[in-house]
Amino acid sequence: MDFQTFLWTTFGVFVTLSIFSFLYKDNPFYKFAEHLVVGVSAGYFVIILWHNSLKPNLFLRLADGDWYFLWLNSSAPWYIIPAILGALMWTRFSKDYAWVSRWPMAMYIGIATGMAIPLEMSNRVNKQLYAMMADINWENFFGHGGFDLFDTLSGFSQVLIFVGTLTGLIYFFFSKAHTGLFGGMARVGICTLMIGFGASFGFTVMARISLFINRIQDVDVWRQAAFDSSNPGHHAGFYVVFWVLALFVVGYTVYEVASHLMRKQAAG
Amino acid sequence: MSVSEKLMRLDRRWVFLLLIVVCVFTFYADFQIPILTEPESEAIYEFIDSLPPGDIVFIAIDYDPNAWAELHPMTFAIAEHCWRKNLRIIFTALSQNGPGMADQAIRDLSDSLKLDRVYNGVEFKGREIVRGVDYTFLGYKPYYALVILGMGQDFRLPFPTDYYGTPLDSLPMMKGVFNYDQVACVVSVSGGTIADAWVSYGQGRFGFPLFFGLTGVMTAQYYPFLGSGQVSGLMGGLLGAAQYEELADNPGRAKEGMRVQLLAHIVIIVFILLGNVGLFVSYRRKLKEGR
Amino acid sequence: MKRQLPFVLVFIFGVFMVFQYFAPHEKSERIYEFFLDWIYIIGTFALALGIWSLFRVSVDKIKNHKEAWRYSYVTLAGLYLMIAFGFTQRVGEPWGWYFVWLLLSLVCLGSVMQARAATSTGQKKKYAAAALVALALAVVVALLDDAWAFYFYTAEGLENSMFRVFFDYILIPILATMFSLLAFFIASAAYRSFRARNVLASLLLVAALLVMMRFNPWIPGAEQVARASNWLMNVPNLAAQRAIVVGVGLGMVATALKVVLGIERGYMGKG
Amino acid sequence: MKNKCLMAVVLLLVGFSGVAAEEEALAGDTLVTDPMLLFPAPVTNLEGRDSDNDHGHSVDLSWELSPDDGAGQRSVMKYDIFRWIPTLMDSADVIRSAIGVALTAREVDEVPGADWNDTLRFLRDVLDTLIVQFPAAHAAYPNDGEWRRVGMVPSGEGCFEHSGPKDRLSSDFLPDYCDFRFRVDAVTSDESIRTSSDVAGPIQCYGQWFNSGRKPVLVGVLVFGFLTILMVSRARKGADLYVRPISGIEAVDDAIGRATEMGRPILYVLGLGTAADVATIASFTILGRVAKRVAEYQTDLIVPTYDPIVMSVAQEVVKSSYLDAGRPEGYNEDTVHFVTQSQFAYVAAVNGIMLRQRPATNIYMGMFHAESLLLAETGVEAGSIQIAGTDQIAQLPFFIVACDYTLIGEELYAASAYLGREPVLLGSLKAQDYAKAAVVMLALLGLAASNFALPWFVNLFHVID
Repeated sequence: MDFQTFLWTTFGVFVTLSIFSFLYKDNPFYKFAEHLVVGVSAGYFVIILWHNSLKPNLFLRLADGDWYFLWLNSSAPWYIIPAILGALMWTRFSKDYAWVSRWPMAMYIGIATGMAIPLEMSNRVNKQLYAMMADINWENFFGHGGFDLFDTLSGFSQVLIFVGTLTGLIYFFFSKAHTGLFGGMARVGICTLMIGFGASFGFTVMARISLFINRIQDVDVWRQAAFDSSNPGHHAGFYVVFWVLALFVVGYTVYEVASHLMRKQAAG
Repeated sequence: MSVSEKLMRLDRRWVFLLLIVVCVFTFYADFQIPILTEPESEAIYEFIDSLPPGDIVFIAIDYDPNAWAELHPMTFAIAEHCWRKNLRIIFTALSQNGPGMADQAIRDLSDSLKLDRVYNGVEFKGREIVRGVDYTFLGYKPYYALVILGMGQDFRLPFPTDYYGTPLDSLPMMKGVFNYDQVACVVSVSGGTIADAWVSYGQGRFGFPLFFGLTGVMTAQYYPFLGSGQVSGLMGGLLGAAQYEELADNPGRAKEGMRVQLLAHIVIIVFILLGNVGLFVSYRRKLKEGR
Repeated sequence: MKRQLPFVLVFIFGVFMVFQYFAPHEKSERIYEFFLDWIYIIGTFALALGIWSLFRVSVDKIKNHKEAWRYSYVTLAGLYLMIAFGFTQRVGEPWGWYFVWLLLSLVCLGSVMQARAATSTGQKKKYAAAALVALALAVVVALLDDAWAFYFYTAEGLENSMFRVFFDYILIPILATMFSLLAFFIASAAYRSFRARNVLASLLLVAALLVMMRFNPWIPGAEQVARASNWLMNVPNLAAQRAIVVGVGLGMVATALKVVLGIERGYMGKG
Repeated sequence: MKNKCLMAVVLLLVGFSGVAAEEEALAGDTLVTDPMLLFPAPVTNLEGRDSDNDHGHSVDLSWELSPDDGAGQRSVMKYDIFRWIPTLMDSADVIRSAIGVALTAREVDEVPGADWNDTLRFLRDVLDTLIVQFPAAHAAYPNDGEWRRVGMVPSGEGCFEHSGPKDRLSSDFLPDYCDFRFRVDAVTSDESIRTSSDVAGPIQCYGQWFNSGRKPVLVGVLVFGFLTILMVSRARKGADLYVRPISGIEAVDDAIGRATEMGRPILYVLGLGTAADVATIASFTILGRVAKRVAEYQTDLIVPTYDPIVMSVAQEVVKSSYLDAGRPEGYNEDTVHFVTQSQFAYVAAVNGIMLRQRPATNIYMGMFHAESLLLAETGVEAGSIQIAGTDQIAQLPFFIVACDYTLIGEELYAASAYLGREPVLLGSLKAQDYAKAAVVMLALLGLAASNFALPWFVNLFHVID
């Protein structure tokens, strides 16, 4: 790691800590990192969409045409239509002609919703319905090899899944009040949903903690690089940079805690 | 504010602070936690542990670098266990981006094998791991289903030479080793559909004992094979890797990760319980006042 | 024309796409792919509107000295630099006057913003003049300097080392850290909300606690807890998911049908 | 100029083919011969037919396994599938590579000043004329062509789908309406010891206009569409429709009132969906209702967006809502603004808005991913009332835990009908309920059918993609 890379890595650590400082409260460092990432990411997507979307999907398809024929002599001249529609979106820059942009928006929404109707019907309704019509495992109804409540493949569990799904669906009925037997079934349904949500929440905790561990590791890599004198690019400046950032973080923390205590004293 | 209300309305920043302190502390601290082992991973450990020295274990490193975090610890734990037991290993990497990673893992492992260690109370002297004697790394070939089938006839069909270009016949450990018949078991550490091919084309045709190491997400899908006996043992995700490390008494990356996970989970559980204790106490007080 | 045509267009395209799904023929597939490209192309053209909106809001903040207005300069500088890096690349080893050019064009951008944000005409003129001077200098530098060049049609800019550095050491750390804040928020949300206030809340609490303890070796009956949490994930959770998926599917199809048939027009502000 | 370009293309092509030949020679060297092997028995009953329900560039082959596969000598390792290919198709391949070379050359402009576009158009014309001759060339079997391997399957498998892309520029392009002829070799572990089957053919492939595997979906869409239209027209005629109360939706009105009282703005987040996602479209209609109330109460509204098209549509929605409320002058262009298209950068910015502008109410409706909890927890810190609705199952637990009210899945799609209270829209809710009832009944019937061995009933619902 050379000195320049180390400086950039240090900056990466600095913005990492700036974002973490949000956990305490909003502060100038978080504001800086937040505004920086909004600008940089917006710029990044401009570049990526230009090179990865506009170029292959539009420019390259019209590329064998000539501008003085309006690209009509290219091998896919019909790609001029979406280009024109895209350009129509720009009528939004003007107040008087902004209504023209409703046409491309309408086509966009028409294509999207039309695509969604059969696709969602198939994936979310037909296929789920088919999956519900399963063979119940009657031989091992209470678990494989003796009574076992927590056997996920037993017939008992399959029946529970089926009942849970049906009562869950009943909970979503809009035009019938949740009273009587119907209300009871809806109640079973919402209970199933809540157990499912609780389990899913508890299961996700592990993945989220891993994210934090990864951040600790990244900062640790930086710390090791600062003190790793066996690194051929190592430089006395590494220590200076490390201690400047470390002292700065400690100093700012002390300042925040002190001002918090002073405010508290003034209030009390 | 009464104690019960304080318990219920703790500033959330105390939760954050405690979580940061615990995570950072356990990340750097050096202590061990017990890992609860499950029969699925015990089956793999016990099978390999019972093999006599000199037997051959086949380890397929069938994952890409994106499943590295979960699956690499498994490869390390199993291979080190085998070599400490003086077993011999045949490696393959049937995933396109796997071979370089597998090669790196083998070199890292042979470094750690040079040290003296005590596992489960047994002392193991450090030794040099020799290519062609202790292990053979066959490398990568496309069309994994055909490779798996071909190796059932003879390893030399898909792999005339090993990964480093040496003909298999000139490697001492491959003398008299032709196909799965000379191998004690196959362990596929897999991050994708190659696992399916090992079941249907490998175990289904040639009937060797098959063990899996899988990513956490995949695990549930492969439990049915365990029930049907096609797969004899299975490790799922970081937790499975940690279980193997626990069984082999060889704490590594997986246990390190699980250590932070366990303490972080406990912190969260303790806070949930505190909140509920507060709720319970204030509820009882209200009942009393009501009377 | 202004009001009705959009709904007619939605109907025509919507109905066509519904029937396209059932026709696997090559011609039908080609039209499908063509329409998919439309969506990408229209979306990319619209990005110009988005960037313009970001610029306007930032300038507005500066003009009215809204809270944290000074940081808007950071946003716009980051935006401009990233775009500039993405379209330029050095030709040989040295960077030449590249950074001078970057600075000049940043000054130009800043002056344009100040001109827009300025309240008095005199100030406006002063900043506009500064912007023009900076622009002229930047153009001169760009024309005379051969060490680097613009690349719009080819993707050299993606290899620009400054583009990479901004991506690796600014974008990735900040985004990853934002994501990792979830570790803390999941803890605080659990602490605040998992209270056994009523039956539903208790079920949520118990299920979450069981699953969170699935690998905890220090609790009694640890093995059964692990099995129970596995069962919770694969039985009640699966049932809940399936019920929601079917409901959502019907809701989606109903909404899409209403849109295509023109029953629901609220999405175009008429409802 | 055109000739110069062509010359360059041809020169480059010669270079390429040399490399390819070298690679093939290398592959041939690695064969290992086993003297013990005998020739296996051939496969029988080789049949081919056009694949069902496809774009027309695919053939399904099936055969009976060689007696030496898994039985007999057990020597069959795999089957090689051969197709008779006329030499004309090689000429087409040459043109395709030339087009590829010309495309790359145009990108890097290796020959300055050359007009690659002319060359490309010329080459594409040549390719088109060649493709027109494909059927005739296939009909000339067995003249001017040769057998080539087009695929392989491991032993034990008796079928193969030979398919290619529909793109004529692809070298794997499989022409439709041509008389194909196929042959299958049973191959032992020694590549040179193999037995060929009889030739099957002629077989043509062509595209279909209706995917019969998707019949259940078509029935579903038609029935549900009919039901919706029926219910809506009944509602138009004035039928009284009951809908049960949903607390999350009723809270929206109170929340707007609360914001007005406190003099603080309302934050409306449309999520990470694009305008092509139905959840976002549902969210637009809810935004319209909210914006109308907001305009009437003269409260501030903040709508940060993630996608520029979503921004444009949302601007139209909010503008018309202000117009409908009779306060067009209250509409500000920057009410709906763009932030960035990066998930967590967007979250960082919205979190900043929450902590600095302290909205009284946050409404999250639409598609949400991992950012759901980041937003909702910051909203709690800012002291806002929060109402969420999403169809993303994985995010629902987090919204339920952190928000005051959550619309679960389908409730999001019902919300706009509830808020509008228009009988027409309530009619479609009724249709959804009937559909749900049908799903419940069919699931019960299907479960019974499946367990009493009536597979034909279950198969009625099987969608084959």
